[in-house]
Amino acid sequence: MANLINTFLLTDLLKGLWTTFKNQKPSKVVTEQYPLNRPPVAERYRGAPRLNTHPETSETLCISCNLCALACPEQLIVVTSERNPETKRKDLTTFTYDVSRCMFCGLCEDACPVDALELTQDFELATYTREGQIWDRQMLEEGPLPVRYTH
Amino acid sequence: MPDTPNSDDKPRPAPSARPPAAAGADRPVRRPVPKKPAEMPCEPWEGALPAALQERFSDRLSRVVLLGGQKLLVAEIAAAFEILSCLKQEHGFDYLVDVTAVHWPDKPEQFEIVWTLYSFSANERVRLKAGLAEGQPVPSATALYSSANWLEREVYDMFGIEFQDHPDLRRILMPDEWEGFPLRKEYGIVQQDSDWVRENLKIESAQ
Amino acid sequence: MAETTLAPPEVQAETLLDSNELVLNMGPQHPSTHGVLRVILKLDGETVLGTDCVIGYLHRGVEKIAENRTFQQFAPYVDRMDYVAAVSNGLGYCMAVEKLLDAEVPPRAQAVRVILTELNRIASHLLWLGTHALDIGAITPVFLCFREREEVLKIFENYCGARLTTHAFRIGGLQYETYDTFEKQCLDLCDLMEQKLKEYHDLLTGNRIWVRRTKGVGILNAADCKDYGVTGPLIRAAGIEWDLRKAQPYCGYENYDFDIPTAETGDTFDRYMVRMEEMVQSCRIIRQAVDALPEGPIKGKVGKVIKPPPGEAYVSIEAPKGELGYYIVSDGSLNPYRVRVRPPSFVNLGALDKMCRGSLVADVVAIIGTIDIVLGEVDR
Amino acid sequence: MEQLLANPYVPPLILTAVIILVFPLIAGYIVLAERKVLADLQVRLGPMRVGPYGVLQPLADALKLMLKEDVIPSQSDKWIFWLAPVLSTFTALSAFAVLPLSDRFFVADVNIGILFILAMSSIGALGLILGGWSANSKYSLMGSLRAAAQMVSYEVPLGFATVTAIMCAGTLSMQGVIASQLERGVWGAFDNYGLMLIPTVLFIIAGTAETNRAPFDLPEAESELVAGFHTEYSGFRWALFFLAEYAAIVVISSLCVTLFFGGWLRPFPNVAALEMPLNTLFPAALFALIALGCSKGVFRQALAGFRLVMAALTGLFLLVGAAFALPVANELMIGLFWFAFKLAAMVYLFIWYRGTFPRFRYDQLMDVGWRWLIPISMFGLILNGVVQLFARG
Repeated sequence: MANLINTFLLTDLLKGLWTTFKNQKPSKVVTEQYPLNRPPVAERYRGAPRLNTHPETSETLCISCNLCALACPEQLIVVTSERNPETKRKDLTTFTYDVSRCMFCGLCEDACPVDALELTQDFELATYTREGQIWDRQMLEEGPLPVRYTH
Repeated sequence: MPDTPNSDDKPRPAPSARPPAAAGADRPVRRPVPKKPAEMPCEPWEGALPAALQERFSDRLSRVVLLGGQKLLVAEIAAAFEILSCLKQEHGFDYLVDVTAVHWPDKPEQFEIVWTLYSFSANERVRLKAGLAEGQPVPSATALYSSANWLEREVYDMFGIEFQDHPDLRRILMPDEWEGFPLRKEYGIVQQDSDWVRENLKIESAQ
Repeated sequence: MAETTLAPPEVQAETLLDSNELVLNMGPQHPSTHGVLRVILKLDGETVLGTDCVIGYLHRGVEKIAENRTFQQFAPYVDRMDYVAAVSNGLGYCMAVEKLLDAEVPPRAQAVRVILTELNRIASHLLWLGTHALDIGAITPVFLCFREREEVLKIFENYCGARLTTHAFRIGGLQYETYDTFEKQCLDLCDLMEQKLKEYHDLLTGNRIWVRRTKGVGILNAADCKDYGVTGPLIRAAGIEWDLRKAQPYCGYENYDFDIPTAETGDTFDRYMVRMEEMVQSCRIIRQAVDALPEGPIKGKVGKVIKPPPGEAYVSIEAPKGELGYYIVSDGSLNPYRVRVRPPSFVNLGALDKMCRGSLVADVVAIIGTIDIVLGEVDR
Repeated sequence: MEQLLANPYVPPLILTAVIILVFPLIAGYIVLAERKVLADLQVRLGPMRVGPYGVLQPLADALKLMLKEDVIPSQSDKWIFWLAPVLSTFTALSAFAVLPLSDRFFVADVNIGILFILAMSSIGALGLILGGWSANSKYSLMGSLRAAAQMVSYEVPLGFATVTAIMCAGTLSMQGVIASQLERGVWGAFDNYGLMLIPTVLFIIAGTAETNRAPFDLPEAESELVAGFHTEYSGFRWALFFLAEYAAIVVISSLCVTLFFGGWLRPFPNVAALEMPLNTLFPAALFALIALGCSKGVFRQALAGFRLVMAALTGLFLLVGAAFALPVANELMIGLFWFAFKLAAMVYLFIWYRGTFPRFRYDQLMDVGWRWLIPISMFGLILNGVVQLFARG
């Protein structure tokens, strides 16, 4: 009997309607209007790569050990260096990172023994050309220019 | 419009062409193995099931072992179907988990077909392996298990192993007109990839 | 199966109005084939006479890639198979390599792995629920589900820095220690889920349209499930109480108290109820794991260079979609000799033809949704 | 001028022109309302970028649709393909002719007004069928076949519900129906001791099916048939189908409002004490409230242009609100206001369904129509007839 009443009074449908009706409360909106307000990115976020430099001397921290290049599954890092005759150490000459093929797995970051290579919180990596995705040492050290969005 | 650093009129010089990719260009796919590593633990598998199988198939079943604790049978390819149907009908292995193959180009029996079976009643998993040479036919398990249909199609697609009496042996993942069998060891991906990168990205691949 | 081999639709275009049978090409661009699945339907009116799946549009050759990468390097790739359950994929792969290495994983790492995989199960089921409801025409649940899924993804992002393709686990344990509010966030999520699941039930479970659309649709009984190798929620909905977490416990699942939800008929509604209940059970496991999270190291004794001895291993886990197995052959070098993935979506999709015959076009959409496929995993 | 207006043909012609010109804009804003309300139901914001809070979105959409390339499938029957959207729009807009927008705004008060609307909506189905058939696409064909079967099935309960209302009112003229409700002092929906609620609910359900709205949107079932009968349509032709759909919604809602909810009458039309609060205070306060909301938006917008738009909207709504305070303007507009108010409530209901329910399956749709709605509507008709016979003597 109760079933029959429910069938004719459409209670199940009204329950659904009430559920959606309650969702209309403005405080329930979850949309983030992305370029206008930016969600915070987690501290450990794996985004654009950065080659860290010494904060005071701005010399690179990279010791050209090539471990990141070996760790990379996509083999998109190329490190070249030359031996400095005075210090007997390898000096970094170029560092190329092909962001277009990067899958941000973080293996290079894990491999780096001196915390020189780091994946940062920057996630806006779009460019107009494929070539723009190949980052050289300067770009890796300074980071891409901040992107300005006009509405 | 996003004002990105890479639009053409920016003062920053465009990143120079990739430096000589010598570092990683011709790296061999398989790196040399310096010292001989240890073997996986392998012990004889004892119990009612292996005894029954050994009695029935005797010398057609070359290995009945626990490899790293996992039950493994190695058989002749000609006996494979019979063993499968015996396992299904007499020992309750009613679920064919997987059919796959491994390519060993240096061995006389180039391919190794691997069936993984599971029994719901005994909560037991058994792996059956059988080697076969190029061109040798394999009996299809579709008559026993419907799940073999797609799994065998995939093996055919990837290794070119023909299953006899399969109802619908076509390529499944690759396009119908594809040439070659991708998971064979002689099928190189590095060359193909470099060509693609050179043609489409106009850069040298670092692979 | 043979009679479902259909001519491509182009050939039949001219006989559109003359023949009794209509060949309808659904996909690979279609709103509800969940990506790039293509199903060729042979129809009589709107009744399905046979189907033929064309897959492989997302084939990337993951198994071939594996042979050209080291064991560690391959780990991020497995995330890209079932990308809505990347953590489960990573877990299966790491466990398989650990099996080859015979490596121990410390208890803390085990517990964190359990928490993250169960979170991932919730995320995967939420995505399934939203898209499945959308396929059946209810357009609101998808947004609600994504709202809750976002909370799960936030935990992933905080934990390992990525939301979807997480690469959360490493061979031998974990790379990242948990963060300060990890436990609290997980428990909050469980509370939230229990509250929101009620909302989903209000919206769908009792709704007469939903019930009529799902009850008796796409029935796959227990015998067929075994025959087709169908696993996961599909086999549980058919009445077989089988879950690898209970049948062959791994990662310390034997220490947690949870139930395996089952149903009887194995139709779309049963699968819906099973998955809804699984989310509740996942919350239960997460609560227990968080409460009993042991202290200690997070990485076992695994060297920097991973080189398993020659041998092979098949390891499978209960992924959100069913049994996810990894069969890895090692020849003693740095790279795996062969990695075979036993994808649950691929095998489950094999039963589509069986489930669709005799139903209507609208049911095909519901059935594709209820199998819960991810084309990245079907095609690999 | 006076003389011109006195001519019986001129005011209807002017009104017709106004409807044809203004309705596309109204339809555009109904679409915007639909998107906004759906977004609300789904914890989203909806369109926010074109103009402040997306208020200019309909204009942008219209522009986009007009500038889109006009694609006609090469294998299609071109004349019918061309004709179908025109037919759909034409019939849907024709039905506007008999809608009693208020006591003084209507194109024609025909003595068979209701019949005319039903006839027009039946011919409208032809547009969908032809459109789906002529495109020579399988999805379209299935969509149009579904449309045909659905329209035929659901016109029956819709007809029965309408007949019940006509029986209660005793006339087929739209203005006559409203007049009868005024005379009896109760809305059609609550007449006959509340028994008229049965045909009211049935009318709303069948009307939803008649306009192909969710959960009965099978002819264009997105997840099954891609877009159903209009799969192959694009650009302006598609826009015409869209226009026809929204016109059909407005027509069916208007019919429902007229038959069951008193048309342009205010609630409790016979209680004189409510005249002042309902007819003057309510609309003035409503528009003042909307204006207040808009004025808040002025300060929240960052761009000067958007602020201007919000300020203009604030002014506009204040002006309308003030107009209701003026007796002369009030008398002119109040009927229109109540009609639009009730219409908006109906349209909201339609959107609310869509945001909540899953879609029926084709055979279930037929099952619901033939096995439930038709018997119940016949029962409702007989029950109301008997009650009316004895209650009214």
